[in-house]
Amino acid sequence: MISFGLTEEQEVVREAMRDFAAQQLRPIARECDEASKISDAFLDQAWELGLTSTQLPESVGGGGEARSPITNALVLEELAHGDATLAIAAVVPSLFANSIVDQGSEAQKQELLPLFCGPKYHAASLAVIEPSPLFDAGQLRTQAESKGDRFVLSGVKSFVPMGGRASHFLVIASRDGAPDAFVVPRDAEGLTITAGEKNLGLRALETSTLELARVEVPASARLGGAAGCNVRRLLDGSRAALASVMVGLSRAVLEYCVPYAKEREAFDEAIARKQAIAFCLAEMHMEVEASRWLAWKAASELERGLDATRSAHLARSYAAEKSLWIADNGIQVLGGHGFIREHPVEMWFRNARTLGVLEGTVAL
Amino acid sequence: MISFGLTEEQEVVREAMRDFAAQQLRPIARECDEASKISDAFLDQAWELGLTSTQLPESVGGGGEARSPITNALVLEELAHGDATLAIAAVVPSLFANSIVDQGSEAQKQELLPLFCGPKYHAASLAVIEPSPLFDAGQLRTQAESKGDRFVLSGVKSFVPMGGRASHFLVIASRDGAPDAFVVPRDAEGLTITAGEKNLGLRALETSTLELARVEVPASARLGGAAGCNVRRLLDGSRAALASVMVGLSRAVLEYCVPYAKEREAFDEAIARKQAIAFCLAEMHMEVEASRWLAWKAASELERGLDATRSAHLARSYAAEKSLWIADNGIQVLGGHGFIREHPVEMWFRNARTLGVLEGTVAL
Amino acid sequence: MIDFRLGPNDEKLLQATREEALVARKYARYYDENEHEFPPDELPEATDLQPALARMNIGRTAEDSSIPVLGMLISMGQTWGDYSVRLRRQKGGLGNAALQASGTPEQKQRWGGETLAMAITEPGCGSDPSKVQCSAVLDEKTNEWVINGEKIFVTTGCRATGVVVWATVDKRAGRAGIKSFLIPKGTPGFVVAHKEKKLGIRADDTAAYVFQDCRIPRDHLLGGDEKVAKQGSGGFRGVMKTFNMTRPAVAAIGLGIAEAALDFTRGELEKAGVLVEYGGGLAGTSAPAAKFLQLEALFEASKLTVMRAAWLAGEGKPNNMESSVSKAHAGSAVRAITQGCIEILGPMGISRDHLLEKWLRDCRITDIYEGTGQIQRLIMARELLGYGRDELK
Amino acid sequence: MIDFRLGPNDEKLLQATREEALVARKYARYYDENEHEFPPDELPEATDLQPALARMNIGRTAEDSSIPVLGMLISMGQTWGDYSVRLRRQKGGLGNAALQASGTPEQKQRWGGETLAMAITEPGCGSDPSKVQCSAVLDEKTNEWVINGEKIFVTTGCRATGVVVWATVDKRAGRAGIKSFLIPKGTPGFVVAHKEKKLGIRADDTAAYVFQDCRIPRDHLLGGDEKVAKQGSGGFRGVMKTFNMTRPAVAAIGLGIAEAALDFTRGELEKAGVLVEYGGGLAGTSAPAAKFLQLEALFEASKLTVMRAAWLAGEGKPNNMESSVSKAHAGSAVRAITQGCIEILGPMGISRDHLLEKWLRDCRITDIYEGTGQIQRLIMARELLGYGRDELK
Repeated sequence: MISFGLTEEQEVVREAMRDFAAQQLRPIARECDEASKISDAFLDQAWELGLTSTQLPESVGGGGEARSPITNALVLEELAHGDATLAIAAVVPSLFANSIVDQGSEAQKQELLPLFCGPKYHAASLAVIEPSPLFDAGQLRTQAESKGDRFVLSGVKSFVPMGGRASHFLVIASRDGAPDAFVVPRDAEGLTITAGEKNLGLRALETSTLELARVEVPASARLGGAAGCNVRRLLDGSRAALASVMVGLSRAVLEYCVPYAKEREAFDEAIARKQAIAFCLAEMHMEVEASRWLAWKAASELERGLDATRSAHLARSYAAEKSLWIADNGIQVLGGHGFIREHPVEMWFRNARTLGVLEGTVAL
Repeated sequence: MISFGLTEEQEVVREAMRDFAAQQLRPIARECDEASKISDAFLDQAWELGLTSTQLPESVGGGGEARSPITNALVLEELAHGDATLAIAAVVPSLFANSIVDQGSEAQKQELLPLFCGPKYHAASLAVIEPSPLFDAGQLRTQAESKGDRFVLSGVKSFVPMGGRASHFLVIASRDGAPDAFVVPRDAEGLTITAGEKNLGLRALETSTLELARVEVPASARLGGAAGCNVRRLLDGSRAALASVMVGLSRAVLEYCVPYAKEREAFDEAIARKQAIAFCLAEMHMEVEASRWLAWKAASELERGLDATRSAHLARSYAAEKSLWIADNGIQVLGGHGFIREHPVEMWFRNARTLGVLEGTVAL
Repeated sequence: MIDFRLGPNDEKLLQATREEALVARKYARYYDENEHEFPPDELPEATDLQPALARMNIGRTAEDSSIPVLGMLISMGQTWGDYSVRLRRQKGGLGNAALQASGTPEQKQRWGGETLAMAITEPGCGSDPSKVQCSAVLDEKTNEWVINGEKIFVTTGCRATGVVVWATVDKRAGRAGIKSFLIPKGTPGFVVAHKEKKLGIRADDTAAYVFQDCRIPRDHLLGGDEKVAKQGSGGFRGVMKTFNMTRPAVAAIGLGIAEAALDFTRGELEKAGVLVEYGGGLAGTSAPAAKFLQLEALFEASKLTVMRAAWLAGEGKPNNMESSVSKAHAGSAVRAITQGCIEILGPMGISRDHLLEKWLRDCRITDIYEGTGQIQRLIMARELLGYGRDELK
Repeated sequence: MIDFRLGPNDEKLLQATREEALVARKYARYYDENEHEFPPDELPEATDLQPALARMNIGRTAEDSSIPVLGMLISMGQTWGDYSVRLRRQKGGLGNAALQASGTPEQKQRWGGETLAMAITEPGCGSDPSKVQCSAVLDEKTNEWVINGEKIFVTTGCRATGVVVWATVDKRAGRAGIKSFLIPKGTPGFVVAHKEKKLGIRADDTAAYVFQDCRIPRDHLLGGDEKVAKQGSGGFRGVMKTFNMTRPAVAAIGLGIAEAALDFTRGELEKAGVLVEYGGGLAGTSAPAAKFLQLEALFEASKLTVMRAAWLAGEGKPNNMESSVSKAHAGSAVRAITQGCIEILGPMGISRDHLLEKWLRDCRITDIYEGTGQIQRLIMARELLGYGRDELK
């Protein structure tokens, strides 16, 4: 049955996240962007929301709630509406943790999941992107060779979120031409972590470069152990999540521009009364909606264990195109004010262009 | 020296063509489109302009004027402003004739050029396009193999303009992987001509399908004879010409929409006074200009014998995109009236979408 | 609970719709090339196939979608075959929707069985219904309305057995003066001028009407309310109601055509050995595949906006904004999709040996009728900004 | 005669400009990351290189392009290196252009050597200069103008030695009341509030000004004409003159940045082994190459609209329409080009290890200052439709 209805519980969660984003994220977003830094205080405060732990099994100390990609999509949109950078920082550990819950071996669950059930923010991260031009997740350069009962990882990964403080990395590498995933502890021999990459947007989100110089890991480090894993499903979750983040960002731009355009006057009337501006805002709204439904569709397929590769791909690429269009035109609506850092729109524009080229930073 | 200045002679020619197009093409365009037919009377009348013959050498009975791609670009824009279909029909022979002048062997010039110096319209045509999906002039399926001192041509060509009445075809075929061109008389053995293809637009322009079942031609039939030819330059000329045709079409749409929008009222005022309509018209004008300068640049490079492949490619692809955008939005400006055949805009829309996928129908 | 899966009966119905559509498609080219003819009310194949629509309400389960949603999916499925040709022509037109929305119980009872066209647009007024010039004057002596005026772009205008006409009883009152009148075919003074010649949907029945001192009984006023209500309420509102489902429906109709174009293009890409893969990046993709993926995303997005508007209707929730979102989105989407498919396939795309070029022409109407894309943007912007008609023109 | 080839001296100058630009580019990232610093007036390398601009008028032949055209090409060549950093900073700002356009001979003589900023925009009025609140009142006793008001987005506002300020001598007169006044730095009551923090062109000098009872001699009124002329003429017109070259110039400045982005992207594509070929069709092209070709065409088209506007100026022909065409076209083009290059290159495109992300930020101002894209469309539409200000708002 085709339905857009939220459960009461989902309504409640969405409301709560909307308030949290408005009160805790939006007010500090600019300051974090200018300082290229997020305080531990914020990360720990966000951690208390239990975004990561509540959906972990009770056996490892989690909340034992069933993981719901749909609910997570709602949460991500609301948090990103406050600020995409802080939203991503808050949920980076979920991507790692969820991957273990979803595809990890029993041993991996027992060893790694408890890390995320503590009272303080704990970082672990996914390493997908590579610094090469025209990076394509379908064409990985990082290699994993079998060596006896071990794997040897070689290559360079970049844009690894929270890499500077992550205890573990889930490294996506090509094994005999097919993508595979491996759990690599931060102190692994041959692993060099260079924290603090400088990027166009999401400036407050620390990202690292990982150099893997023949890093050896045991066979048990492979995600899923002997059973192996499905990297595609892992990336599907990440793409669907990014889509929801971009929807939140887009909505933030729209909701900032509407009151601005109604107040701002030119040629004796509010600029919102000019068709050029009014229609632009109408199209922003239209595309926020369209992007959201695509994100929901991907999330609902993930929730039901269906193959979501197509819908996640379409949701991510569509949201990437439209969120950039919306933020770019948000600047245009504000005119000169859109170009100066007294207003958040230029930051949202940088974040949108940045989010559009990412993979594997967040998950559902 | 960068200059956009026309010579006095060019100004005169442009004026003359503008008048001819307004008086002879525009009035019969719709009727020809509905009947899918162009009268011989029109073709002969257009022939008297000497578009083809004046630029042929006196030695073969031509006007002996130096060929000027720039002047031809101006001519094509004006004629296409009247009607693109009739404009193309009128100049189809020029593409063949110019190719012979430009790259033909002395023998080919002596044999073929006189055909175009008579008092009546004489058709000869270029065969480039093939019916396969995703046709790419860079990947021809029609093959030419050497057989002793002869060539054997095999393949199928489509959208050959005026094929039904053409005395000769210049067939572009792949020879050892590289494109080459061959003069094929319509009575050649193994050549089957099926006239009267049915297309979306340019409905009045007769186009044919050519089946080449091992058609044998002598070595001397190769364009340029032993010296061979440069097919790329030939296609460059065709692309640049198409760009000018599309500019003329775009300008026709714009100039039809402007007065319509000033007259047509909605909500108590002319729709031209709505920013949505006014800005759309402004962008149409902007893109007509931009497309024209690209077409001029390609033409001026051809005129000076420079490599025009890049500029012709950019001019054609840009004009194709923008002319379609302009015609499509022309329909939108007229609303319901844009959808009915009492107005020419729907015809221009079909012609624009058709022109956008063509090659080798016209030349400079 | 958010869900985008179809129920078992949804699946069955759409499968049946697809089968009917494939039959209709066989006749699509013929009636496009022979626009003076009308497709028959029943195709020869009709006897062998049980029409899907008739089964719409039968055997539905809790897992099946609401009727409005299902209706949109069936509309898409039908135009995927052809815009105009149907295995069995359905009775009823836009006028029937208006009758259901604003007719009195007696009127619904009396005319429910007719095929009613809806006549709104006039030569002088396109998107601005408040400018209706067609007049209705009450003749107290005979208790008759006297209708005078012209209407154009009347869908199913030739085949309809009657028409719901917008006419003003008081020009000074603007939109408040507009009322709907039901006029049966054959009423003296009611002339069907001609069938319009169009870019696309040529097999479709689009007429122009002329009314000259056309007299109808007093009780042919839809809803029966003769008072001229205040601005923006009453008669006009009543009729506008019908738009809340017709906008998503028009969007769905266009998207069915766009989906046909995408399916055809995908098939040709496969034949040509061009891989269309999901989950890859730009680097490993060919230009035609990348373009196709972009169009596919546009289609999915647009389809979901239609589902959204229809789902709200099914929930009995207001969907004025969402109806315009779906109409505006689909209006642009179908233009981009059909144009893009031709760009991908090249010259073969413009050959009338294939239906792609027809789909380009047919779907172009989507962004024009039932309120152009510009009008939909006005509606959206007003809701978004909380502006009235006078604040945003 | 239509021609798009450069003359021998054109070539030399642009080659020299390119060399200077390559030097400037070395400093581009530093001054972007350290926006509180200003780039020096002369770079260390300056001594070794003879500045191209100084030679602009020397050794020109009949084959060389007109000064306005050449000026545009040089501007493009400079911002190809960096928006703000120059081998040698040129004296003069937008205010100097205004001085040349509307100053009296004496005023040109007296202030020609200064670096003059131009202060138009105010916190309350963006694209609508007729709404200028900054006031100028004549004190007959002291023969001084008393200036009060605020200005923002003043280009080269911090380094300028003086500024040309738009102020109204009669608010009721609208744009007719606006006059230009020259105010030297250091005049009491003239405060440079702060340097703006921006998305891009961070090394650039953009200031906010405050004027409090700032007194200047009576003869500081540009043009000397104290009468309030009729609507749309006089002072305002005088100043608007300056816009006819600045619009194409602003377009050229943005396109220089976009060209840098294209050149960088082409280089990376080559390294990655992605072929960008002309003359092929969609089928044989990779997605990144197809996208790149589209951006390249957009760039060429935009550049030609700038050449066109500048060429007309060189011919002494009116170019108001063409100036707006170039500004509007380049304004959208540079946005699409820099965004598209990042899309092509993926994650590396957003890394501050490369300049591409900076070019995205720097060129974004193009569609905003000197009249936003919307304003340019208004100007174009009015000319096209023959409408006045009141007919098209």
